[in-house]
Amino acid sequence: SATGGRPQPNSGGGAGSGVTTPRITVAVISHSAPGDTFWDIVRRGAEEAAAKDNINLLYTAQPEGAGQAQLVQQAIDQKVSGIAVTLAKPDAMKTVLANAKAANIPVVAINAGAASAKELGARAFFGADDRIAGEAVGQKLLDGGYARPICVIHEQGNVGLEERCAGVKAKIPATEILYVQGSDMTQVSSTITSKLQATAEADAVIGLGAPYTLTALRAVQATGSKAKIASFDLNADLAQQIKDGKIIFTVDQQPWLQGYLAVEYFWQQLRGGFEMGGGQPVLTGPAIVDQGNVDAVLKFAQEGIR
Amino acid sequence: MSALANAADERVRPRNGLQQFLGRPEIGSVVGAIVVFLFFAAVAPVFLQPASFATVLYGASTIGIMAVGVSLLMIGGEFDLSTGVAVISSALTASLFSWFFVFNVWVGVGLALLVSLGIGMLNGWILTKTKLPSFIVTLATFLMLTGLNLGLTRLVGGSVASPGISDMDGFALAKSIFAATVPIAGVEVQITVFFWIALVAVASWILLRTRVGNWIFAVGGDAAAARAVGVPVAKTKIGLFMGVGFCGWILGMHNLFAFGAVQSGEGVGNEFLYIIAAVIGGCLLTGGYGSAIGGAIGAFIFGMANKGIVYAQWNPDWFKFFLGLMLLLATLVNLVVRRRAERK
Amino acid sequence: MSALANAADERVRPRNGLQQFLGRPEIGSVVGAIVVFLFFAAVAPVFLQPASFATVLYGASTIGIMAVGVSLLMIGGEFDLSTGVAVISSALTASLFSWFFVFNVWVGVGLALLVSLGIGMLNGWILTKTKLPSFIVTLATFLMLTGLNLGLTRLVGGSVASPGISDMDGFALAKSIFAATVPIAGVEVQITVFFWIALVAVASWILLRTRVGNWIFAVGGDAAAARAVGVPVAKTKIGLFMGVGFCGWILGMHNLFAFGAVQSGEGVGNEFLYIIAAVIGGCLLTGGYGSAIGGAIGAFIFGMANKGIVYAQWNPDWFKFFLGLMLLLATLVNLVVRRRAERK
Amino acid sequence: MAEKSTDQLSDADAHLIALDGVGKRYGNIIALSDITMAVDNGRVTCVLGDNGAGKSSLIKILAGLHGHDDGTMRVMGAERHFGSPREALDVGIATVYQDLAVVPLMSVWRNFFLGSELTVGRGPFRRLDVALMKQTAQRELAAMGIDLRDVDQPIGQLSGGERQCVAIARAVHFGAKVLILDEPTAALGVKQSGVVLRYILQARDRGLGVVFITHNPHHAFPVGDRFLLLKRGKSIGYYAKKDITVAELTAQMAGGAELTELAHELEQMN
Amino acid sequence: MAEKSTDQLSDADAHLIALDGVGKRYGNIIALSDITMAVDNGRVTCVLGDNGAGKSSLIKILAGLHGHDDGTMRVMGAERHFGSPREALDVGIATVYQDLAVVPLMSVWRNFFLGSELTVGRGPFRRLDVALMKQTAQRELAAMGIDLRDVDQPIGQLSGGERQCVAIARAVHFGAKVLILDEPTAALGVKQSGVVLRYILQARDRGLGVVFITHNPHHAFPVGDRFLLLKRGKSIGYYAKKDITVAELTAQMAGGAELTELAHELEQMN
Ligand SMILES: Nc1ncnc2c1ncn2[C@@H]1O[C@H](COP(=O)(O)OP(=O)(O)OP(=O)(O)O)[C@@H](O)[C@H]1O
Ligand SMILES: Nc1ncnc2c1ncn2[C@@H]1O[C@H](COP(=O)(O)OP(=O)(O)OP(=O)(O)O)[C@@H](O)[C@H]1O
Ligand SMILES: [Mg+2]
Ligand SMILES: [Mg+2]
Repeated sequence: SATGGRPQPNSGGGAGSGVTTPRITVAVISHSAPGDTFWDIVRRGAEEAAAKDNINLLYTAQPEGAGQAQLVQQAIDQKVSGIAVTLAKPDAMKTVLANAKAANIPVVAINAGAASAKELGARAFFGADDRIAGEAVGQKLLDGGYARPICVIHEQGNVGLEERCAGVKAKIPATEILYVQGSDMTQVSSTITSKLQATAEADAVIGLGAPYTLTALRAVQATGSKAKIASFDLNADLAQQIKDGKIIFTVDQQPWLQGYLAVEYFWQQLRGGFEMGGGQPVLTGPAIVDQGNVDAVLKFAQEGIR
Repeated sequence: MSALANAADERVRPRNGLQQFLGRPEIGSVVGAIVVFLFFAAVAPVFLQPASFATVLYGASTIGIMAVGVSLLMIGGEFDLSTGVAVISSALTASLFSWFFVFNVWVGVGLALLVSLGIGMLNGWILTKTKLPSFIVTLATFLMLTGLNLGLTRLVGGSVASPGISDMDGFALAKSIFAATVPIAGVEVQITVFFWIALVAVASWILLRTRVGNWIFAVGGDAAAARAVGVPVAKTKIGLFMGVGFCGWILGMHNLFAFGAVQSGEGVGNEFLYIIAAVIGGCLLTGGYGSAIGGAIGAFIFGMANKGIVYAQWNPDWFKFFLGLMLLLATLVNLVVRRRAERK
Repeated sequence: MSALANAADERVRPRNGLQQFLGRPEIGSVVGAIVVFLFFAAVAPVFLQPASFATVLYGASTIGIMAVGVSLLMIGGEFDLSTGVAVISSALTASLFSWFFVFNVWVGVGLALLVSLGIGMLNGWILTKTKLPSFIVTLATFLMLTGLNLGLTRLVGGSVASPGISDMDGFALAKSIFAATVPIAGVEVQITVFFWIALVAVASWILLRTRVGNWIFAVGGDAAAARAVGVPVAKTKIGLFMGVGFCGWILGMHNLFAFGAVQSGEGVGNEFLYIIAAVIGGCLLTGGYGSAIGGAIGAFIFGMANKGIVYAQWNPDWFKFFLGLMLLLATLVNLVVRRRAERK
Repeated sequence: MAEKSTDQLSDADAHLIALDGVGKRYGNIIALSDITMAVDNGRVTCVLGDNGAGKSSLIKILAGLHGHDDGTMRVMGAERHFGSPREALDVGIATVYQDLAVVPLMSVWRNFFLGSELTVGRGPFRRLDVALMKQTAQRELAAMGIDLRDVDQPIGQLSGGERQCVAIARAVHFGAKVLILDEPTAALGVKQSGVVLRYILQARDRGLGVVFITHNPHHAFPVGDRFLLLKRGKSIGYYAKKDITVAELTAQMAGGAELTELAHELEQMN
Repeated sequence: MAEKSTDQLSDADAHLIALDGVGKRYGNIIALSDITMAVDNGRVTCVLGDNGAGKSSLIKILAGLHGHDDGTMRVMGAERHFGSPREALDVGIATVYQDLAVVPLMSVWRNFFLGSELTVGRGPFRRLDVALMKQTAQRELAAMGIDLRDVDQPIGQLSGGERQCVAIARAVHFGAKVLILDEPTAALGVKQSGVVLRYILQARDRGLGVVFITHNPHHAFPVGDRFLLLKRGKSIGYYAKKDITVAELTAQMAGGAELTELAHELEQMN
């Protein structure tokens, strides 16, 4: 008989109890590249909140600043009741956020851009600063006695990813940055291998997304390098590897929460005019997951929400 | 031998006005555009609002501006893979230069123009000197510019984004030129739409009514034959690359002044949008055939499909799928219209 | 009229052996490859270690496998923009299908082969039926497959990455075929390197020694002429697209079994790497000229430059810049060698 | 098979190819209308006419390159509408096109055998018989008086006449039942032209049906059995050899009066 | 300017073009060696020879399409090495190439004026004079006996002969000092060929130097003043008209004996 595969569906499972607020439309607009696992979790959080709160969710994404701005403009054209937007490229968002304000559409910022959120007129911020997350990783590595990490960026020029590595580098100046072509795992694998062959003294490899970290792990194992692996973000496999001690830790931004809270914000507004965060950024991370607490997380990672 | 004599030629079947009209090369893509338009107007009512339409136009114009230069280049038988990043290079030049030397931004704008034209000239020069295919040459410039954008921005500005220059001398004026909006019927229309229209008009004029236009068709259609009858092939090609550079400069300046800063890693991949627009609009990849207006319609179809899917609120997972389907259908409509017209 | 008589033809200047050797079409790119190799051997001593070389070969092979199919297609005068995502589609098909129905993974592997060949056939069929340029057709399939990859993966698996299948029946066997490593002289060489070599050999055989190979050159060189002398143009083109599909299947299976899971967004942009490899290796973009071994050398040059820059420990900000420069230099060397050989 | 002959000059009761009222349009351009002719075993049909008269369009229909729009074509008794030149080749019709239909970047011998390659071996080991093909190509060209330096040269590098000879030699080599030649002697030297005329007669004597298009009445008259004259897409005359002289033919081809005047003028100028 | 004539047949003391010991190689292929000839005002020089003899290569040197590898070329007294056909055109040398040098996708009138477009207006408003160009193209073609349906048609859709006529009409229209024609009558009908011969004589009478390549001795002899015979890239004879007859010329072109034999054979077969 076959093993693995799709878990056989079992009956039951609670359907969310309905809310009584009128149906509204909320747009969540990110700078995600298509098919990014991190943003998939953000989106799932947003979807769950929308389903629960009787909200029509419009999720769109564009990695380019100008393109993302046009998506925001389109949401304004569609007269949505609220917009949640990532501010990875705040300059590009300035004009359209002003347009949103003029159209009386409330905006919240998620994921990135805590510093500029208020200035651009976002009413709240839900996210974790990539730089702070990067510094957390750097600190943790420093504490563990690592001195020569390699930070693997799978998309050159991506603001969030560059910030993460910059954060690490701020703590450990000897950090080396390696660019790999994220669209092709075989190239990720072989380029990490070649970097390890070239830098024998490297003692840690940091992946900036769960799938890339797992590939880095394989490369490290294959080359027989002594480098340890650290990561950003989570998925079930990664959590398992932490549990197995193959990966030392990861920094989780809890992306599910970012999506969830962003949508929830508009419902709370509708329901009782609540102001989440009270004008202060609501941080969803960084939460460090290591062997000590991985058991608590693993189950949720398998569910696809961590 | 007058037109009258020809009309009465017994070797030609008479065509009525409609058939003649449908036989024009652009009409196919126009019909394609109309079909896409009607489709989205039906599935997404918001698409018809003037404000939405202005957004669609804006989206189309940022592709369309470059598609003008790229169409001409493609008619001239060449290919440019460096356009996407060259736009960003231009914007980065202007902002980094003005910022670093604390000059009036117009100095940077002028320098950016020189750099943009220079990149085009370099592409063209290497191409004509080495006779390497333009795919290779511009691929190399593409890679080099990508590296330069990232490397220099980090070197000069210390970050992956260019430093903000919105508080610098001349910024306000430049913004009011390159990133203005023009109110039309109560809707703010981005100035890029007008740049786009102007560029299409100028390019069409050049193509159809000047000697250079004749040469462009000739070098793309058969460079050896063109050379044999005395067309300056190398100069024409270099000029075409510089024309692309000019379009890139306009778009780069818009990007810079609309947003105040530029991400050094952006632009990669956009070169294909421009090529796609040109090809949808009927330019032959192999050169020698096409029109500037066709490229504009291509950009418009692409822009409509791109934005229309969002307005239609379809599941974004399938965005690309629908985009591909739209594209195929639009070009098929184009084809069918043209074939039917020819058969008549 | 024997070869002897020809050799003595007073209208031909005798060439010595070296000149004749240098005149062969592949030699230019081989010299380009040697120059790049020597360069990196000089600047990065670690490049010469067998283990490093195995890594370079692995990186080259994953481009090279596809470059084989793409080179043949390009010689046949067509273009495929959907190759990058089609690889992922193949891998996703295998994993999603086996996972969802809890079948042995080999069922999925077989289905993936059918899907890969089917995509190729569809591309070719649309192309030959509609006579649209392959750029448009495969662009549409590219977009549609990108959408399908994302949409279906989320629909079936509930996430943007395919569910892990490493614990399923048949996985171990498949892994030992598609993602094995072969120890050679103490170094673990990835099996893709051997797939690559085998594909190049088969493709070269087809191209140079079979009727189909003759037809491939002919449909790419002049499809109208080929049709006029009775070459089955449509079938040849469809076959070429299916060949690309086959290569995509091999690479897709490697991806799947080497990493256990696939992200649905991967693959975008890789199509250009394959085209680049083919063009560096001397295939004409306009068709009718090139070789399978050339494409392999192109992939090898690209792979060496790609990894060599890492071994050389250059500032990663400038990575792309160096890559572009390498590319330009390698093709220039190629060109110079060929020209000099011809002039003699 | 006892089909009624629509061709009044034909002496055979079954034609290799019979056209009846055939017409051809390119879009709204009418290239041919109402053409009736037949190709018979052992007969040479010459198609003559001004530039743009529609000669090439006519033979492209016979060769399967274009379909006809009006009328009927019967090939060996059965009504046919060729979908591709392959179908025509398969029934034994070989054609020399005016634009030669060669692939410039391919070598001479590959062009020679394109679409009809010789192979040796079986199954997956079936491969091109390169040596034999090279040898055959070289031999056939030498027989036409073309002494190539190297049959491995790309055909695009040959001179115009050399290229034309490759196309002719190829068609002669593969023509089994019908041989169609569209201005084969246009680019040829005196000697090569002579060889081509001899080939035509040899083919005729072997019982092939030959269609020969030329502008040179001095080439057409010696070898032709029947002469179809086209003008502006229409047939303006169809003669058996016994009914016409070279001079008449020349006059008909050039529009009579005009030519005499021209000859006169040339005379005077010298 | 009092340059010594290297051409023994020349009666002028200054040549329009003078070649002295010119050679041309394509890679290791020797296409021409040691050719000496001159082009003079009011003289028609015919270049004759077998297929692949090097005639086209020779005129490509004169037209600036290729540079020569050996020897010297003097144009109007000054030694030149044309870098591009533009330079040749600028000194008044117009050429009809054997492969016609037309751009298939462009319309007839655009091809006609390609590289020498007529314009009206000034500065940024300088534009093509489309009406005049169309009219001129139509008129010049009509004068050759080509009655086109529409000069806006892409030239790729024309018949072979029609296309050739465009190339000839264009060269005749723009040739100021030297007119070079490479097998202009190859694809032409009887009438059109006559017109071309007349054009050649008219150009000669207007004082142009003409170089005429043909395979047809009956075309060459009536109009030529001198005859340069090439074989396998070498000059095998250079005659003034008075020193040779049509029959001798034909024999020389085809390699003498062989041709007689062939004619005999043709005779017998019929
Ligand atoms: N580009 C080229 N590369 C190599 N060889 C060439 C090239 N062009 C011509 N040749 C060779 O040079 C020789 C002379 O060619 P050319 O075209 O001058 O002959 P030609 O006298 O014009 O013949 P034809 O009467 O057939 O037109 C031929 O044998 C041809 O094969
Ligand atoms: N593809 C095409 N599209 C439109 N018109 C065409 C096409 N091909 C040919 N024609 C037109 O059809 C007419 C007949 O052309 P065709 O080539 O049959 O003439 P022809 O008798 O062979 O002339 P020539 O002696 O010059 O070769 C010409 O007037 C030509 O312009
Ligand atoms: Mg013809
Ligand atoms: Mg010639």
